[in-house]
Amino acid sequence: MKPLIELKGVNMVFSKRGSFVRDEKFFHVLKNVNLDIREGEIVALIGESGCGKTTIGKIVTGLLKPTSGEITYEGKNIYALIKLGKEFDDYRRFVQFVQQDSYAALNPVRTIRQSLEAPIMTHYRHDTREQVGAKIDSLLELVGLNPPDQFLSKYPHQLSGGQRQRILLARALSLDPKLIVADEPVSMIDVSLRLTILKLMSDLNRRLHVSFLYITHDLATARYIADNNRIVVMYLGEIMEEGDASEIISNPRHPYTQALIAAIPIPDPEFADLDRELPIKSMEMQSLEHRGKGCPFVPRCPYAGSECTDEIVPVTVGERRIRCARLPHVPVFSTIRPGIVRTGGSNS
Amino acid sequence: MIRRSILKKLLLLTAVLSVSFGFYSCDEIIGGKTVDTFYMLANWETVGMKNHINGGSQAGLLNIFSVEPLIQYVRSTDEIYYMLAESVDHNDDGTTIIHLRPEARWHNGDDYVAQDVVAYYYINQLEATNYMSAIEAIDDKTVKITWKASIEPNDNVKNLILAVDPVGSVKYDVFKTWVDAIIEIMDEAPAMPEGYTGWAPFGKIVNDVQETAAYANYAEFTNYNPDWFIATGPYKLYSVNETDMILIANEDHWAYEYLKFKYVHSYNHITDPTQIYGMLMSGQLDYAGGTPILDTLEQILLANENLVHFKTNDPGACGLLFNLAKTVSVDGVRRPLFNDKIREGFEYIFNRDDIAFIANPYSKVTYRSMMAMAPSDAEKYMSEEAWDSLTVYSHDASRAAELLIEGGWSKVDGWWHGEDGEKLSFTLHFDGSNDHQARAAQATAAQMNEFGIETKLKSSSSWNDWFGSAQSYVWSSELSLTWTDLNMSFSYPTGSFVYAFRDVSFKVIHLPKFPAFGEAGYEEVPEKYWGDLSVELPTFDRTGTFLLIDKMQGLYSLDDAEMQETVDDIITGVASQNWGVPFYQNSCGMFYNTKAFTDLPRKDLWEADRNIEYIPSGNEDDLTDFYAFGRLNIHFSYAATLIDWERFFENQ
Amino acid sequence: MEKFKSFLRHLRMFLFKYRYFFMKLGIALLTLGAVVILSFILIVNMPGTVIDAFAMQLSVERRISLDQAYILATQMLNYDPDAPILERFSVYLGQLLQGNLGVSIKNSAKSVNLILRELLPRTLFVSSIALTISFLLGTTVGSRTIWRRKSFGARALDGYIVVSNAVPDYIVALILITVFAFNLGWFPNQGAYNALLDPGFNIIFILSLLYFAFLPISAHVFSQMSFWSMQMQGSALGVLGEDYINAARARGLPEKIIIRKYLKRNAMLPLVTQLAISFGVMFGGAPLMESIFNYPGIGQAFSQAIAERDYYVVQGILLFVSVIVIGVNLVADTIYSLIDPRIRRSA
Amino acid sequence: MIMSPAKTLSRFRDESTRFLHAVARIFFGNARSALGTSVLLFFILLGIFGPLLFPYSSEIDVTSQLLRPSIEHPFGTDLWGRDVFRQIVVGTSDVLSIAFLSALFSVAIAMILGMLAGMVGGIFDKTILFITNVFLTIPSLPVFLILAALFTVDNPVTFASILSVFSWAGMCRAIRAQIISLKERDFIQICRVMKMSNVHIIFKELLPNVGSYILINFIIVMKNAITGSVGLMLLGVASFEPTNWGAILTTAKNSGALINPNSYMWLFAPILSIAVFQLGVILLSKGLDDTFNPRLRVM
Repeated sequence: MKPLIELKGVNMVFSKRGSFVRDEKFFHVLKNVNLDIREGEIVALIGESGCGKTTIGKIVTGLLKPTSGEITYEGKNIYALIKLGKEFDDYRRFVQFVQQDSYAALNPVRTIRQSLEAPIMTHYRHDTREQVGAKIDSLLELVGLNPPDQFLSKYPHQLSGGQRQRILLARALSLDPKLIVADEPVSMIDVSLRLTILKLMSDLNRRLHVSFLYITHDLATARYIADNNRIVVMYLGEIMEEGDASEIISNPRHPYTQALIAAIPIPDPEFADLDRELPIKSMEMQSLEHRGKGCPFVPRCPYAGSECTDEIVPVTVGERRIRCARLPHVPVFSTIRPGIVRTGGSNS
Repeated sequence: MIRRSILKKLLLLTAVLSVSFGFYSCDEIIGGKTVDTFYMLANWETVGMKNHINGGSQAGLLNIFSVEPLIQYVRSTDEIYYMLAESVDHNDDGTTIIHLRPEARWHNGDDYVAQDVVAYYYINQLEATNYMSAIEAIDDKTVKITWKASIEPNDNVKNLILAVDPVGSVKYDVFKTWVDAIIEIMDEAPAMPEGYTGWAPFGKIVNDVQETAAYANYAEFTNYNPDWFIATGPYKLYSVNETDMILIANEDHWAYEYLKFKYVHSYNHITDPTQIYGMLMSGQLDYAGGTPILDTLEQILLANENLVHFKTNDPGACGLLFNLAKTVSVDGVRRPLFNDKIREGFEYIFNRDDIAFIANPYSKVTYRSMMAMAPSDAEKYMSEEAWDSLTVYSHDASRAAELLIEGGWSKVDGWWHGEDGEKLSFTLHFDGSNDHQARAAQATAAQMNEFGIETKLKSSSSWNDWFGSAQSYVWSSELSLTWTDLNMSFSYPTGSFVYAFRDVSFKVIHLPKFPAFGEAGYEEVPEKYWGDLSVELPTFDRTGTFLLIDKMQGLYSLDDAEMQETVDDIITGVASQNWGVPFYQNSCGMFYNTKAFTDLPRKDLWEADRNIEYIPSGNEDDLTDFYAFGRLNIHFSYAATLIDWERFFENQ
Repeated sequence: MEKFKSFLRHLRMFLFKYRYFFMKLGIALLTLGAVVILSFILIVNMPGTVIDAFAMQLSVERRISLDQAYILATQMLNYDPDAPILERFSVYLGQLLQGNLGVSIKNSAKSVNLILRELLPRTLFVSSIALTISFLLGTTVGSRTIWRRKSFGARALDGYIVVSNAVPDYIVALILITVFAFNLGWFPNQGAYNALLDPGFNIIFILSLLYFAFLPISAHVFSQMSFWSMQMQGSALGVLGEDYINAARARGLPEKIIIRKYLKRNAMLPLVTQLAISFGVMFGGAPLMESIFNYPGIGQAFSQAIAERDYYVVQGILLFVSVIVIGVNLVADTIYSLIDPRIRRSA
Repeated sequence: MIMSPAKTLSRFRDESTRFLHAVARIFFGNARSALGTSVLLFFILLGIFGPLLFPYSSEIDVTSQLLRPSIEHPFGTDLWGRDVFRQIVVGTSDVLSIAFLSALFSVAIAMILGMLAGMVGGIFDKTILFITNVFLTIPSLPVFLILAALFTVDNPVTFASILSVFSWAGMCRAIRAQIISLKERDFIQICRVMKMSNVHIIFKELLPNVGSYILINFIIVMKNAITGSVGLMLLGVASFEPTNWGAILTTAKNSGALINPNSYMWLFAPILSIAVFQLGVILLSKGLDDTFNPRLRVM
């Protein structure tokens, strides 16, 4: 499968302007990120808050321009496309965004119809009003809002969180995208409803062959949606490990992934009284301002050695890539956390 | 908690105290006034008041009651009182001998001497000095004036010229430095050449260097601030702040025993008519000028039974003035907005009776055109034949329309359109601080709108403000309602002409001027015309024309017959131009408190009706009342009002 | 060199620590500069030159011809209307820097500095008393009524707020002076103190000052109080939802204490900056109010100067009043940042 | 799913009636705004149809000077014998247009500059912020006086322009602040992702969000414009139609109407009209505030 979007060596540096009384500051938010998303696949991007996953989402959707590195869309550099105009328009259409806060993502003073109509009328200029109306109706039905008439003239605050999230999906789908970047789409809705939204997403992926970049901090949902797909784990702006979802969850290799998976609470009394200590050295975190070329996880990593401060070359094991210099020294996960894999697996 | 309640009580206590104290103290200044005090209004500078009248600051009451002239004239009647001078003798040899009162003294007790008179004329160099060739002190109490032979005024005018100036304001001892300096400059200046008619004080023409030195000297003089107010008059300064000024009778004054009041108390900056009326009603004022509308006048008299309202003749007519600088573009050619026909047409538009009645019910309507002299004066100084020849217009809308159409205007849909076919929309500008003119302006605008000429009003907050805009060439208003003819000093024929042709009217009308020095084409004009009015008018007998400013030269020297001829020429000539449309000749109204001012004239009249409608006209049969009423206007007669002349003359 | 560097470092630290204040100070100075330029431009463009008006007056007063008066006027004012504008501006600026705000065109003894020295205290007297009273009354009433929004007092206040907003302050002034000065004669209709008293710091004189200022202060208070109670209501409404109020209620504290210690105090904080703006508004409104009451303050001097086209005085007063407003704003901002540290951090 | 044209049409009709309903709900939604709207509507109708119903003649009639109120002259007559009630009626359109134009100008300036400053940011934003600072600092009334001396103020447009010189600054700041907070919101980001035009973002997404604020301020500026215009009239610096309410008030005051019982109504009529109009405007703005605020708080 050829990659739809590819990030090659992307770096993102934010700076805070200096003055006479203050020095200029630089924050290295993304460091040498390589990521590819293929047609029709779901990629789950996992990391704790502040690790730069939303930044990646914004870079992929074109909201932010990386400081260095390139993004290719179907093999073409998108920032070279800008100059060509038309093709960047296509890119804009084919990559859509679903945000975390469904309330903030909809204009509170515009009805659902207005919010849905506008993008279609911008990009499908030749459609008549009836065609647009019909399209909106079918979109709403697609995302499971039935009957559509009931929702169209409502304002966002009159809908529930789950309904709004479906509207966002419908809006993203309205331009027939090839990729939807979903930034924590379910984190703000009731747990009971999450599953239906996630189900809808994988459903859409299957039916419409739309790729998803699912950004989350929640491994459980990531595992669910990226079943048979890929998971990418990030820490402090760097990709730590990536590979097939079930493989990573059942056998995390990177110390950070291991810690992440170990942090999932276990609702099984059989394992509840097990030692719950996380496999990390300390809670200390590297600053984004002064970072070396080595692994950012060093201060926390219980297995860290002197080689970790050097440039790290990812180890490729089949489909999997692990960015760890001391991989041979990292124990197999099941030896430190028995039971988790089984529990996680039985949930599906 | 405790502190808070104490604070509250303290606040309350302060409020109660201040209010009750107010009631107590206002007894002194508002309700039960001090006996022997005369209350009136005046304006003075709140800050930076200088201790002499020449400093340029407005000194309010001090100007009126503290600074004396040699002779005082009453502006509306030309009646004369000897103040600092005991006698003024005009001799046939072109000299005048002035004997000062032996008992005339400065407020600090020093004798008022002849040298002080000389000092005054030298340092101020006002208009009178242009007619003098020399002024000298013969002895301490005698001054000799030698008049310029070429323009020697007649005796009548000599008195009036001397009566203009507040001579008792420059004490030689105090201002010695600058007086000596200017005398030296004038002594060095060369005498004017024979036949010279320009400005030459004491017959001398200063050169540029001397002139600069003289101005610098004058500026220093005005900036000097002595430690007491330099004056000789019957009242001297007692206390002053921003809102109140109190004068006390001057015990050293020659008329001290004949002064009607011990104190004069005045309030500052009260220009709002409502406030003045309110103070009159509550008895806070013993005197105030002005004639409110009939209703209000009656209310005021009703509220305070001690008030009477006098009226006198006012040597000034109010009406409409055209701004002749306004043009209209017809086919790319600029033409005057108000051409001859239009101006004539305007004379017929107005119902002047209504305007006059509303402005001031006791004013006198006039249906003649602007003539640069108040109608009552014109009638007095013109020959009967000339007076009768003046066109008497009428309220005749159809005649007005005919003339406007002849002048190129047209009426479409009920509104008049100009020569360019555009709908006319005028702004009528007036001085809002003058209440009868403000009323007349509203009535005028109403009548113009009724006639079909769209007119808006614009009010200025003071005369200075109005004149400041009106004299500018980029002035946006087309019309103004103001004095068309006004006598600013004595009534002798020239007073009004100076106002019209030199000071105000011609600048507002924007009459053509000769180029001023340095302007294009000035070399082709004789020097005496530079920057002056360039208007040629037909003579009365229609045999020829004359240049207006030529007639203005040497007016004072003419004898009675020559004067009448000149006045006839000027007035009929000006009237033929229709530069303005006067509506009424004003009358001056004065409220007096009979309890304070006990010897008001014509008790028989005001006991019958406190709103005295009788206005003496100055004919032989009512001359006594004419003078007596005229003297009541403090702003026309100054300190002369507060001196009991009858008793004074009895005891001399 | 070392010393210089350490000085620089300390300076940087000092500036950084108080950066909020210095930023505000910088803005204030820039604003001041803009005001200076603006007032100069306004005056330069006023119709009818200064000289013309002055010459006219001289010629009437001294009965000399207008041409003569014109020359005299240029000499006396030492002002050349034909000089290039930049030159005039530099002269003006030079005078300003020497603390010379300008001199009346008619009377060189009447300078703006003198006017300010003599008249500003009056206006300050009236406006500061009026501001204090209306602030205290308004905030008290506002915080009381927000507690019980359906009570009679709250409804009455609502009515008062609407009415006092609908009737402009100068109409209130007109009504007050008509009723209490003209008709009832309880209060004087002009002046700042009894002319027969010697000005001085004694109880009688101060009481006289208060008595004469009573009506102007009342007019200000009437229209300002509604503003403060309105602001207070708005601010208190926000505070009312805070947890500490509920906690205090739950603890069973008396209503009075809650209103005073919790509600009022916290709701008053954001009003401090409004105080400065309100002060500026009162100063701006002074020309109209003082002319109605004939109160000899800076506002009356200003409207008179406008009427008499005494441009330098107009310019000088306008400038100084702006300086006061800028200064008060600066002080208010600083005070606010001291009592509410959140502001400083957000700078 | 294909929709029949009839259904589509009916849906649009539905929507337009719904829009009208929404407008009605905003303006008549609570007692305050209902009363305020009625007052405002009354004055607007009076301004348009009043002069037709009560034709005014500027003709002066000295025989009917200062009549007390009667059936023929509900507010009496003025010094020139003209009916005060009809003057008020004729003057309504002038007063309304000054208020409306002034609000329009200042809201337009505030909106354009505030939105630009918020959208563009950077040095442009700082400059605008600084300019508003200057305008908020200089006392407005004195500058009105100077401006009125500088320009000929003789029609509602110039009058309104002078009045709006000072009323835009505060509003401009508030709009800028709102735009800055709005433009970081997710729904604006989505517009960027979806490559919506800037025109769409400004007019369809941002403007409706500051709409209620602008509407309320529009009304408040109207109120301030009337206060200011009457103040300027009282100081006598503007040229005027004698029927302008401020002009009636000023003339009545200057003619001593305060102390003459016959002319109390002459003075009181413009005060009453101004007060009632202001009252309506204030009620409306408060009512609108009530209507909009709860929803704004949910945001």
